[in-house]
Amino acid sequence: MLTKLVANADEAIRDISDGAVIMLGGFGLCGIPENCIAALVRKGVKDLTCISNNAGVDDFGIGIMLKTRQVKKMISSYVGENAEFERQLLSGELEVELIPQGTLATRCLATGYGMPAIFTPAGVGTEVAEGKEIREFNGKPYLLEHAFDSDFSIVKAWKGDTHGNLIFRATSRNFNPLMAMAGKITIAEVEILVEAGELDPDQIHTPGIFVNRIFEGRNYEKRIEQVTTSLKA
Amino acid sequence: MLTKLVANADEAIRDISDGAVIMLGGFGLCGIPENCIAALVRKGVKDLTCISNNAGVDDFGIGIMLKTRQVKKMISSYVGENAEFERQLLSGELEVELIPQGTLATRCLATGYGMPAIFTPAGVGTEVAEGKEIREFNGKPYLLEHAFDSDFSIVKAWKGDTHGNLIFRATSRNFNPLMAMAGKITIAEVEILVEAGELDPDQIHTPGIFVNRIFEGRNYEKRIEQVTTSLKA
Amino acid sequence: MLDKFGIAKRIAQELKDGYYVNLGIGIPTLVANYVPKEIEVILQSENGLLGIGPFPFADDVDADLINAGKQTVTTTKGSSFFDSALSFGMIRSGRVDLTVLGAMEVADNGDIANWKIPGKMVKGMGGAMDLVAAAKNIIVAMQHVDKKGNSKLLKKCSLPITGLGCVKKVVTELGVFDITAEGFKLLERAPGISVDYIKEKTEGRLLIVGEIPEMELN
Amino acid sequence: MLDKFGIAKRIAQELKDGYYVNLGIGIPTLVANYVPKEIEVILQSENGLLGIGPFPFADDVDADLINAGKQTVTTTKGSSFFDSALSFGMIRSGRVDLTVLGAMEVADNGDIANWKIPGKMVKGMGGAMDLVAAAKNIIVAMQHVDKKGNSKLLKKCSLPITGLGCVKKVVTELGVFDITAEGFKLLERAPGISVDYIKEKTEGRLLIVGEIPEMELN
Repeated sequence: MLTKLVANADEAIRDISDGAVIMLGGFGLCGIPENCIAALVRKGVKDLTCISNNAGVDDFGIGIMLKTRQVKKMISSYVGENAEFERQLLSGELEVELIPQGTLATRCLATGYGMPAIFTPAGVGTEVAEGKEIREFNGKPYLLEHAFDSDFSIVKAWKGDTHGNLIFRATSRNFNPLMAMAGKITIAEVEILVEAGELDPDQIHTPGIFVNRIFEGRNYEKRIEQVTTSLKA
Repeated sequence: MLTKLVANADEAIRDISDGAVIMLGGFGLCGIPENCIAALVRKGVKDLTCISNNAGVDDFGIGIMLKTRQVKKMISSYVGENAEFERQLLSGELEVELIPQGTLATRCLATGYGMPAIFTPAGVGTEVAEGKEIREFNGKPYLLEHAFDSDFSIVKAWKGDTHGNLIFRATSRNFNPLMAMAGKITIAEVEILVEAGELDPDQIHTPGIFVNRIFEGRNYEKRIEQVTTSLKA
Repeated sequence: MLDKFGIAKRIAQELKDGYYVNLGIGIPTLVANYVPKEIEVILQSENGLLGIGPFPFADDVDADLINAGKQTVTTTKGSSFFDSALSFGMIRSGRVDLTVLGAMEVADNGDIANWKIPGKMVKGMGGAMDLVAAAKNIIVAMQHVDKKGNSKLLKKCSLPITGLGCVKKVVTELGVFDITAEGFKLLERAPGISVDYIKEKTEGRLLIVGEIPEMELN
Repeated sequence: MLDKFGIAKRIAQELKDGYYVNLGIGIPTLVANYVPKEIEVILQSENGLLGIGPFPFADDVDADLINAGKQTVTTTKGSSFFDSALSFGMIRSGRVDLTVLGAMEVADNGDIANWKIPGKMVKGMGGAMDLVAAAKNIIVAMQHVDKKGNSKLLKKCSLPITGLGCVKKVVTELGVFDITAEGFKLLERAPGISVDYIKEKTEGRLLIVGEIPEMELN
């Protein structure tokens, strides 16, 4: 029998140790693996390298791990929502690699697709290109960007089954299916866990082959960064 | 208003002219654009370069266009089901480029994702590698393979809407979403066409931005190459 | 002189029926409010949404449904969700017809800087570098001068570059400019703004050909 | 000597619980019939299906649901469909635990030829080149000798290569062989087959260490 099911976040992250390179799904606070982040804080594992589009806010998401100084290095595309992050960065406490969002996404894809590197025009002529190989195709320059090499990927899905199949909801999909493909070990926390066979095979976003551990998370807060609303007429 | 809707296959392919490079979705006879193939035969357009995983069978699918000698060159991964094909190939009437299936799929993906080339280990040390650049990453050799440059992509989906959003069914998905992303002009024929807004945004496989023309096809034969069955106990 | 709403209104005139459009954070987002009634444009959000609808009613706020600015939004008829790689795939392969971005500086050769002020601000580039490197048509919505009155339409960007030679058009509180081989070509003046004033406020090469009309905002 | 069912049965013994497995066309497909009851393996079909079920009942045949051999199949509990790029993504990134393939020739260094006979047969490689280039573990199911009695386990392949140095294990009608630095290492003999007979029928380097057991097929 497939044994992907784990009891909870603590069991799921049991072997993540100091110095690990981990990917964390989500865009802003949308679609982040809340349960696993809380478990990583409980475990107190440190010197982490985190690959994630954003770094959370001061008191939520990856921001919590920054407060507890568990993160040695962040690889992100945008970190504008986090004052503690900016402080640690400017003081040199935190190592930061900022890369274009499409490059981040596509480097995850490359890992999952077994492609060692990809070419992208993003960043040509900028700081991002420093030290990187540039190559022209049809007269247009591209940067060579390498696939990521991470120890763990931690993603959050809406629904999942005991075979590890995942379905995401709305824009909480974002980086989650990409990172799910890119981890040596992929951990998925889901809002709703069902038995294999209950999900429509045509609607699965991440096939279970990419997922090593899965559990149903608890008490999702799903905090919103900017509540913007329309008035009813 | 978005004007992607066309009346039928003949209108959809109206501007495909002699010498065009076209991609055709499908794997074997599964998920092929039957209506558009018939229209291409009616139009009598010739000297086509067809990029498609297979070449149909003698009297169905792309096989029909081979019989009518409309195809100058096939780019495929497997053509074993078509005797007329083999005859034209061995007699030199038909130009053929055989490439690995994963390379075919990933070169479509590269086009759709705006990546000029990809690296794959498939074909290293074989005829396929002749004249191609080989590059090592982490001690393993990869071939550099280029994105496709095609004039038209013709795909078949199960459901589609007036915005060009597509949903595929079971293994008739295969190359269709990849080719849908890879055409300069993408034509989609669907079994069921609905108004924009009727499809669940979470379940769309090909976002409409990739599709230029769409119509509801007729009289799908959906021929099966090998009917294999189990006996009821 | 235009306010930010005026800039957004003027940019909305550049929209064409059936366009797929990516709107950046800030003034560009406002453009969505001025889409002419008779045309249909589809807004792309690079986190993974095609077909951004208006902000939700308070009862319908959904934490799983946000735009690239992390604001809660809704879908429209024909929307689709996808992952961020496919999202940038559409951008890189040229399927997005128009990108509207903010900028801190633009140079007269189309270079743009909008992601970093060394030593002061380190927010990151997000999707901006991908967008400027790949979009077919880029319009920048920006302030013509900074708070001290210095021009932000320059001969050469002083801040770290986001992309090279990519901007096609700039709309500021003072006017509308095409980027040409001869520099910023003045197309229209903002209401009440003189050509001389624009000359004074533009550090980069400015090309003025014939009579420059005042822009018309409905 | 084994028939094709025997070869499939023996290969089924290599399966482990939880394995994701890609089975090629021909004898490899038969392996699915001999999966031990106490384990669960998930079959991948490179056209875009994870979790291949048995052939459908006649009433349930579905033209949209086929395997890589173009045969009608069914799904199992936990199946998923995907496009062919993602399918080869899983293969290339090493998520498929085991690939079972047929071959026309295998060399004692693990080279394999199975896609072309120049001037005679041009069917194409399909997914074979991708599979052999990327799979973690490749077992070949093949005939030891051709119709004329010539060995197909060779020093060097004579036919166009599908992949270099990739085969890990070979199961033929005569025995089971690991590919090692010293060539084909005989692990088991087929029922009734002597080591001498295997020596006679193997052109490539053959390594025989100690007593070679006869294989056990339940």
